[in-house]
Amino acid sequence: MPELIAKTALAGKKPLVVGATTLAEVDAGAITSIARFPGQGEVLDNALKPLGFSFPAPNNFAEAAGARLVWAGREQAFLIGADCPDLGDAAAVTDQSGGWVTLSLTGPLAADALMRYVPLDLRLAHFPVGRSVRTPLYHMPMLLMRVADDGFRLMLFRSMARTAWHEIEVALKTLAARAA
Amino acid sequence: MRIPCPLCGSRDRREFYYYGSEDYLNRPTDQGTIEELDNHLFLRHNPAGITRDLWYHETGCTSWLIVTRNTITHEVLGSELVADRKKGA
Amino acid sequence: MRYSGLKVITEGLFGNKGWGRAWRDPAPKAEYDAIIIGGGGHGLATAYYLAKNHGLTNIAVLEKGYLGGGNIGRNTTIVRANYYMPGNSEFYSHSLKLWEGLEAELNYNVMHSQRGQLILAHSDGQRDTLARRGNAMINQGDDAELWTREQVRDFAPYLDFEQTRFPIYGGLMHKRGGTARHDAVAWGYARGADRRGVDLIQNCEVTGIDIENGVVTGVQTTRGPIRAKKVGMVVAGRSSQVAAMAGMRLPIESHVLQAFVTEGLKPIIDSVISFGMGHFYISQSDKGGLVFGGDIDFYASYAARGNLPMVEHVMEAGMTLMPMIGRAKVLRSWGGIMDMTPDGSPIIDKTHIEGLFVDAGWNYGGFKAAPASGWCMAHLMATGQSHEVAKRFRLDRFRTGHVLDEEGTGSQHNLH
Amino acid sequence: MRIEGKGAIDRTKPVSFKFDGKTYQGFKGDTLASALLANGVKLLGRSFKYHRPRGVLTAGSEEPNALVEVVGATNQTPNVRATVQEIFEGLNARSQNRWPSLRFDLMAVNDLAAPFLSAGFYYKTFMWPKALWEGLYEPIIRRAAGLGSLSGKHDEGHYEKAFAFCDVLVIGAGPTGLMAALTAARAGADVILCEEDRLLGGRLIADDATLNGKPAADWVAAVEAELRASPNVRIMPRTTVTGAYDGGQYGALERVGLHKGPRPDLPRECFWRITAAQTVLAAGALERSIAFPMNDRPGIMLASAVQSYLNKFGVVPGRRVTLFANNDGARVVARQLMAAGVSVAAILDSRPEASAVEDCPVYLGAQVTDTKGRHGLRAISGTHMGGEFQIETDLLAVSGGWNPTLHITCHMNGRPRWEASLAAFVPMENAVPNLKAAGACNGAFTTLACLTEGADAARAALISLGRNAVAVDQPKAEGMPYVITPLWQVAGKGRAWLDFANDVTTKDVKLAAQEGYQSVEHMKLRRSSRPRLRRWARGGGQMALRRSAS
Repeated sequence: MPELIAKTALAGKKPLVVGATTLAEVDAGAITSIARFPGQGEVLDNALKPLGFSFPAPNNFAEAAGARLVWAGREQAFLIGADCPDLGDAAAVTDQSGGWVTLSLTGPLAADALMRYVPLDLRLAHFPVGRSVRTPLYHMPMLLMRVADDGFRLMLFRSMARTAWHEIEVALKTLAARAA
Repeated sequence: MRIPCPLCGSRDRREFYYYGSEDYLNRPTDQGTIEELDNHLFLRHNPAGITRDLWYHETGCTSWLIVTRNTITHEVLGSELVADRKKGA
Repeated sequence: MRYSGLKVITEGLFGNKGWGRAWRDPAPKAEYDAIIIGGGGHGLATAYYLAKNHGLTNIAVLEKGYLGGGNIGRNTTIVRANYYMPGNSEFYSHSLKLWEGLEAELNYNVMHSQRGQLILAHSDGQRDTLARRGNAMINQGDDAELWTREQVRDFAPYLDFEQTRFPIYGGLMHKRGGTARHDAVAWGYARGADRRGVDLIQNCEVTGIDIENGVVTGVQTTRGPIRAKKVGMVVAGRSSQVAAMAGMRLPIESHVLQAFVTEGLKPIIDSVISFGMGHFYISQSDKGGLVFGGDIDFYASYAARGNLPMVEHVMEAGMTLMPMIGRAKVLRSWGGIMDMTPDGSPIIDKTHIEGLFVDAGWNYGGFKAAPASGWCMAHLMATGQSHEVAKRFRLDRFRTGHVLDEEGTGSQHNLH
Repeated sequence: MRIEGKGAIDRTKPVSFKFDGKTYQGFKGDTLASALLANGVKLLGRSFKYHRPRGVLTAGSEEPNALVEVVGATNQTPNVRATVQEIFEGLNARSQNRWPSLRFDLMAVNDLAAPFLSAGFYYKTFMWPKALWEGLYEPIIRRAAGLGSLSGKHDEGHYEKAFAFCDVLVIGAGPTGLMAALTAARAGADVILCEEDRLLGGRLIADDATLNGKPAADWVAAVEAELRASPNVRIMPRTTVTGAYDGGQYGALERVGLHKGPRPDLPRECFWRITAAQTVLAAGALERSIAFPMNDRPGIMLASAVQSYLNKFGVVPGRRVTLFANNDGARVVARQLMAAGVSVAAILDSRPEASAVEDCPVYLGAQVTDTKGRHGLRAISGTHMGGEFQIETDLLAVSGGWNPTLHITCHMNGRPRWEASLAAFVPMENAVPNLKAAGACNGAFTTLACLTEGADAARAALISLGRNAVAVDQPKAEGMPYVITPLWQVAGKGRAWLDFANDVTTKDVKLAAQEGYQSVEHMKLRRSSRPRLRRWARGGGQMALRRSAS
């Protein structure tokens, strides 16, 4: 059987630069969903300890050694950029690496562009670095992280990659036209 | 309209899906009568005032919530996780 | 006083001083043969047909606010008979026939206008479904034409035929469908009932229903107790509260349904157009406003006002279907309180209390039903028997499994 | 007519535009209405039902008459208020609801048939034979009704939607709103300030008011500069807050590109969903007219609109102005007109006991009973305490008092309260959760009271937010009380319009009452008329209604 080559959802797409703001696809590497079983909190935290993580509090993510453990919903977290250790019976584990597109949006227009579509208060004081939320981008489910004062990481279903890119592109160009 | 999610905080109503009265959680047993099933599935108090209804945080954290609301003013008085209630029961 | 063109001219010549009251303003009597709770379209129609068809004139309509202040004044004025399921189709067919004679019947121009109603299909499967529905309508004795995409294009060239998500494959034209002037229907029935001796009592809220040994004996109101052997609850939007006065729980959940009208525009949309995929329907009023609506807001509500997500959804659906309306300005929006039943079909039935009747659960579609609802409710209250065309609108049909769940007629409040 | 040295327009930037095919010139900052009035154009539209000639009545979004179509390269926009549309190079507008032309409109025959087109006449006729309703009557009614037209072509315009959040939303940037925004901003709250106009200042600018003994524009400019320099403040001009929704959410429509003409990637409009923890409603008030016979001719305007055109645009749309009022406000307008060198024919004050000291004739106890001039006002006549008057005049400025712009407080079923001393409705308290009405929209009709209420409302909002207010200097302003004697209607032969937009006259309302449609809801539905009617019916109109109904 020939070996399949893994491609990201938008493989080959050049970053979009509008003014000083950049939209780009990111190859996030491995993405593993960890759904904690009831009463297994301590066991799970012990299993995650070698990676430098414990199960994240709601709406937060942590970084360690180039990997992220991101809260992704009730009793659920995504381990991104690292192989998942054996978690035994502490959690349901699924490999979702191919299921998502990851976008990076960075620059002065980033928050304003997102707030064209995201029904959430993204002002820095209310959505600081280290925050991760599940919220829609327009009608598309999304996992949104703030990775810098002016930088976001967006994860959307792979099938919606081009629509999401298009919407953000429209928002950036509109904002640029308003400023002109 | 804003709905307070116990996990996510105050969120826009558009992130949620409405599933009707809290009655729907109170499923009769296998031994129940037709009347009980009718009551569970179809009949509602449908109050003009304070109600408790089910919402699903669909594009958020995917929790099921019981939201206490006023159907006349749309004031939202509070919410709790269905999971917590089940744990408590 | 009879209304006529000649009368309008002679009155016009003499300063319009001779027009009398459209209806009296009587005080409630101590007892009536029958009481209708609710002075909306259905309640007034019920009273009118009780008097006209059954000779029952010692009756009163009790209205807590002003006549026609509920959903008869809060809808999108659509009249049609395009139902598929037996149980619904004969009822709405009957209603449409009543509409067609309503002006002559009431001596009141309710501006019933059979401009046609067009349902659009966006896939082969939907076209097949519309063909089946059209055949059912024809079998019922009503009219239906299956239109090709080109026929639709000739009729409504402003629709977006090329869009990729909901391309238009054709449509089902129901030529006898159309619109009517909503308030005029209430006023016409009110005037007709009043002329037959019915007491229309406004600002009279029912606060209790008197029941002795399982038999209704009258009602308590803010204007004192009133005795009656028969009481009809015709209070869409408040059905659960009024029924609760009789100790009943109904299969109803109340939701807000919003609608919108634009500023006046020269004629451009010639019929009712229904866009099922976006749950959007639109027509143009005689005054020129584009009148359109969408789906319920999807949460139990008695506020008679809605929220932005559904407003935006309706606007998006409108722009998807007919991008020209982007240049029109919305003048106002309103919300009606809808009785949503689990199967989307209404209830006209006796209750377990003798002499107490219920007419409720009209979901999205109460306006077009008003004449037949009044006709059948009057028949039921006068004879104790369900009318032939409304015999499936049973209160107990959920318990017995005889549901009437026609898609596109209502929400299923337990299956959202 | 332009007045030198007046107005917030840029006279170094002429702008050409078209109206009904003819090219005119205005200046950057003009609205279509101000530029046309400056060019001597008085006739801008035809009325809804009787197709009567109509001109500009107001200087804002409340305009019922001067509605036009704006024509683009590929599409057209109907029912654009000429009083809101800013001119830009190449703007092409045309009149609507007329055929074949604006000056000669055949449908004006309706006006002659007015006695037969009484309130609800259509419910009583057109029923026989049945087929003719759809075959004949309805198509005629439809063609005559409506105003502008859609092209039927797809709207290819670019539109935008956006979300925004803030601690304090301030709706309106007049004296109240500016004071509220400044107070909230200095305390460090995140503030969004929405203003429908392109300029901040509201009536401070339109009235050419004085603050701290200097032109109010100076204070407005200083406040605007401070707010613009504050990172916690977002100023949103050209943005109309359209609705209050649950949970502190507001809809707002921003005109982004409508004053610039089409440009790549620039949206025409943006619909904002603003979520605010606290809101100060500072939407001001709208002047109302008086229902006197033939009060709808081009050249009859609200006094405040005449003042706005003078002070914001340097335009006076007449050579010999008359004022008709039941309150003191019109006196100020007359003085400003005279100071600008405009001839004022007379002040007609309906109050018998009002002061008569002005540099022009003042008639007390005056009532206008007729007007002349089909396409533009020529003369008025009426009575006063000393007898009758007849005045040659081409601009009549009318003030019947002010109505608070309280609509948003009704969006959650709040019922306004009648305030007899103001002869107006004022907002119900707490009608919208976490919203406080302040200033003129709350019935405070002096600049001093507006400034105070604006600051107070912001302080209350800050307390609710758990923030400490910082002292803000309040400029010195006039506090002359608002004195009004209600005058709802002048009796006379001719029709007197209550609702210009729907062509509703006092007779229509009386007839509706006579037939038992007494609930204001019934009347407005029957006559298809809305808030103006409600106010009228609640006020003096109600007496008339009671009489005719009994």
